[in-house]
Amino acid sequence: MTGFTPNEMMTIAASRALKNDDVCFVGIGAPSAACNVARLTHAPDITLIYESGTIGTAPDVLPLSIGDGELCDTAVTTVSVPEMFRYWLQGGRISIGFLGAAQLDKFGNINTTVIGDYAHPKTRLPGGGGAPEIATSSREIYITMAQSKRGMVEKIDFYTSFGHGEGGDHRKRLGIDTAGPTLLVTDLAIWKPDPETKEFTVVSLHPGATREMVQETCGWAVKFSPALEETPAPSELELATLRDLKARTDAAHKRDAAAAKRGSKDG
Amino acid sequence: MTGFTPNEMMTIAASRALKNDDVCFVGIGAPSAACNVARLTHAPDITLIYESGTIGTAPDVLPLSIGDGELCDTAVTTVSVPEMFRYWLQGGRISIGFLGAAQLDKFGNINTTVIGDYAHPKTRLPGGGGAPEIATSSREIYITMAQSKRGMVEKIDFYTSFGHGEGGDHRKRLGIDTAGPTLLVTDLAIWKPDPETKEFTVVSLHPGATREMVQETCGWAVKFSPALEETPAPSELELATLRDLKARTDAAHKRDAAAAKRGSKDG
Amino acid sequence: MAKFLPLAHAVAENLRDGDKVAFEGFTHLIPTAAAHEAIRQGFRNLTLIRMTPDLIYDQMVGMGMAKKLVFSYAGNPGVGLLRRVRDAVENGFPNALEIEEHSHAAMANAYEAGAAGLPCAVFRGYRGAELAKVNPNIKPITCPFTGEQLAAVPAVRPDVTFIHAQKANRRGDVLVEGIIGIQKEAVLAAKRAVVTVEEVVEDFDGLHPNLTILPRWTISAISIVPGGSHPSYAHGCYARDNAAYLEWDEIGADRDRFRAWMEENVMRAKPEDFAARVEGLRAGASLRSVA
Amino acid sequence: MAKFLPLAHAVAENLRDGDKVAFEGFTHLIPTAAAHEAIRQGFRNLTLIRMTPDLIYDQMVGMGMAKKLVFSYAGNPGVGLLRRVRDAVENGFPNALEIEEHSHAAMANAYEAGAAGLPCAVFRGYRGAELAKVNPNIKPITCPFTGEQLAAVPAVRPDVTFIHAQKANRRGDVLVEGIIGIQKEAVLAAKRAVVTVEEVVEDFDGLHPNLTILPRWTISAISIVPGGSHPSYAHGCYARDNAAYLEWDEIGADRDRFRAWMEENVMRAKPEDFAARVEGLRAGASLRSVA
Repeated sequence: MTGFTPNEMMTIAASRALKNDDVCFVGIGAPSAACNVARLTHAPDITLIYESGTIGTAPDVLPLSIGDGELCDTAVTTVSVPEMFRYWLQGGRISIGFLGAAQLDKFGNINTTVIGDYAHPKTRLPGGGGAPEIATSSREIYITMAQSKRGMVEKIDFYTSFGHGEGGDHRKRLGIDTAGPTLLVTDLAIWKPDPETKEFTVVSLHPGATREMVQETCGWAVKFSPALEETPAPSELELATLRDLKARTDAAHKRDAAAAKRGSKDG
Repeated sequence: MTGFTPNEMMTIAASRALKNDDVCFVGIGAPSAACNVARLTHAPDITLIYESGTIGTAPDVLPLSIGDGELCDTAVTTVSVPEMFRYWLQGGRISIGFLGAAQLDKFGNINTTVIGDYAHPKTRLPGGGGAPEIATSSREIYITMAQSKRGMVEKIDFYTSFGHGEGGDHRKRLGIDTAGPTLLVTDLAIWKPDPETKEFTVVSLHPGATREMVQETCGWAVKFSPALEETPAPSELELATLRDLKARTDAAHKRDAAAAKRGSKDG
Repeated sequence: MAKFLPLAHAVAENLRDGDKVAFEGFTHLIPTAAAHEAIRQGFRNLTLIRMTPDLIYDQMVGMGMAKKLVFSYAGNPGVGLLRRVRDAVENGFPNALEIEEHSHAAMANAYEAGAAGLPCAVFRGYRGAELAKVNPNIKPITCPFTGEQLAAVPAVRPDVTFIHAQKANRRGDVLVEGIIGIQKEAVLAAKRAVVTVEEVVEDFDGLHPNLTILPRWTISAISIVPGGSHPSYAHGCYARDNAAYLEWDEIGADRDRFRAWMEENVMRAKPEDFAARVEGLRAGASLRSVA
Repeated sequence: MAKFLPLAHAVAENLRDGDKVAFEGFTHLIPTAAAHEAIRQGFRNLTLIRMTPDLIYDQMVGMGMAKKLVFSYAGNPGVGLLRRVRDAVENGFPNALEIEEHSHAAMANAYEAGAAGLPCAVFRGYRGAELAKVNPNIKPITCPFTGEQLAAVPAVRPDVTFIHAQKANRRGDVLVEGIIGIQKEAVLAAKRAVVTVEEVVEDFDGLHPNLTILPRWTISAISIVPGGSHPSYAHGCYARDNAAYLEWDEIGADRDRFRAWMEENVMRAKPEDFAARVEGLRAGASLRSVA
């Protein structure tokens, strides 16, 4: 199999990390695609939970928002938002919290709040949403994002959600007993935290990616594992599954858009 | 209309105190009968809530327990028990909490926990159930019970739920901002708390009842209102409604009992 | 992940001597069959947790299985007292019984906190109530914004919870409907959970999206026991056997009669016997249709 | 007690300048028509509360109606940023906007505490998160049993909450279904509540007993506005207008274009216009049947 984009590789590599018995709290965007590819390939029984309250959902197309009707239509059950955050997240039922990030540092701390000073921000981002508690109540955190110097920075502007803090046993020192970020999948590589320092370390380069490419698109000095591997290329099944999902999603959104337009012209 | 029992008078007098727009948290037994007579006569839109989670219920027969299926069948909605106690009771949505009592004192304090010492009780009663918080979170409390020296005592053995404590502004001193017991209906009389001392005072004698009868069946020195009234006798409608309700209830329970017996013999 | 097991296996695999255990049901859907199986298997030193201990806890206490009872209303609902519990509390028969007593609001909040993974529940309760003086597990806690003093109780976290429900689907998700009580919280608060069900259906397709469903990965074992909540009821399946509750008032009042009844109706009985006990009550099942 | 009123009356009777107001909806059932009516009536100095401020708060902020925003995620869901909110926060245009920012868990718990009549919510949250340092309404509270330090936030108690729902019955009880979000809590936490509904039905007979229903005595006013949550969706009625969300990203980015759009689509529009906006989206309504 040849011909796949770095973004496709990212989604597929992330999907492979998910297991059939995982209970996954799904962030929108790249995490959502990875989780659904996992469900449609090797993890058919995975439980996908979106913060809108849908538990065990199996959407046929990717939702644009975390609360699309498709998520409820296909869910095992749909609960209220307070129940979602109390019983299911805080209750310790989530094995994997899957997050994206606007800004990320090498210890897996995430900023989605502001660029610049909090009181007088240069750019006001949407904020944390569910992330601050997903980051500490899920048993593990997976992060996925495309690499860029703007996104992967030495120092984030705001600690929206806590990863490994300053590294080492910082989580433990704060009394947080969950594992925190254990995996980062980018469009170029797979990263895992160093067992001691907790700094994200590249353990596998995607096909075609080089150490230089990884460093050039990352704002901190990148560490590479001595046992660096190459990520297996997407299988035919994986790639076909992802592309079908994206095609169904695009078609559905176009159909809806056309329908909406027709509706308002009729009106 | 002649020929009614003191118990019928008690239920009917209690039912008259309920208004069409009341939201009533209903204790089982005498409160349940009074609330449903109110609903079937002058207060058709009254909202009856049982602690099992049934809101706006309209049973055709009186339930034996607070969780009979009939309550759910006829309810506007049925919620979980935590929601019942958090959103509906503690949330301040209940206008009248309607309680019975094993032991009652003149300040409307109720004991349904133990006779004797708590650690080594002479008689272990069922306990408070919902009453401790019904007594303080409902906007007002109505109490109904048949009079007896054993039941209406100078000093209760255990404060299961708080009425007016030692009287006066004792509720306010504890930071409780609800009115507490505002009405006691017995089989002989209607009692209301003195505005200052909060001691229950007889304001109306049921037809045929005398001051002496009230005092003989009460363990404290009874105060009577200077403007003592006579409770109007049950109307034909009230009495017929109550008796029909009881007859339907008895018939239903006998039918069920026969069915159950037949079932287990068949089995 | 839910395994379908015969009730005897499900109980043996999930209940242990000395466990904190909840057999929950708020008048409706009481897991009688599971409790009887636990009685037959003769567990000891249990801490029995339940908002409304009724016949089944009266039976377990009377059989000497309990060292402690955590509860908020220990009565025979709509009938009166629990005679075996009284005998244990008042006379230490057949053994002394430690009690931890709460209000319904406290227990409901404590289960909720257990399901929510919190160490304690915070609510406005026990104001002026004497239980706060005799139960050291009721403590004050102050709102950091208003200064109001609220009540705190420890979260309830059973080792294992047993409930009865109307339906499981073949994947092992469980549907509870009607008076849902505290069952969802009791399951989610527990380390392990066993559910007896009236029936197993292919799937829950076509059912309303907001029903009370426990996903299969919150449950340890499911056993199919039609009639398994008799003399309680299962909404949409069979009616409450009120006569049995009235009768229990007499059976439980006498130590010997209690023992004889237990011998005949529990020790020598099987889970399969429950189906026949509700046969006559099916016609009286709730009128309101449940999907 | 719920009164059926035209939307303009319902808004005028229940919203006031300076109010703390929540227009709630978690992606689903967003009360757009009610928000547009509030914009037409020109309220000022509002404290806007919502977990997920989206287009309607972007519009209200852009029209200069808000002095403060209480929120946990201020984004255009699935698309990106809210341009008018950004302009207010970054540039003070059209006026400075005070913000009180929380996490979803905190806001959900704060609404829940409001519905539960508590002064504050207690949960395990904000550990290591910097919001706890910049928001004085996040305080520590200690479990009196374990010593664990938890987080407390004040209960949310809006003066008035607006929601959109699928159905009311003639008595004024309201049914919400599908993704129910935080709507029940937002209504029960508020002093007053206004509900726009897709339709009024005779009664809810035959529906499942455990559905999310708000009894008529929890609601101040009900207005019938079919399509009233466009471009959001109403489960079982019409689909989400994703294109409108994408389009908003451009409209909101430009102050003049925003004003022109508001003039045409809000100021000169009526509640009755919403029905036509969803006509083409009805075919795409959720497949799963809802009773």
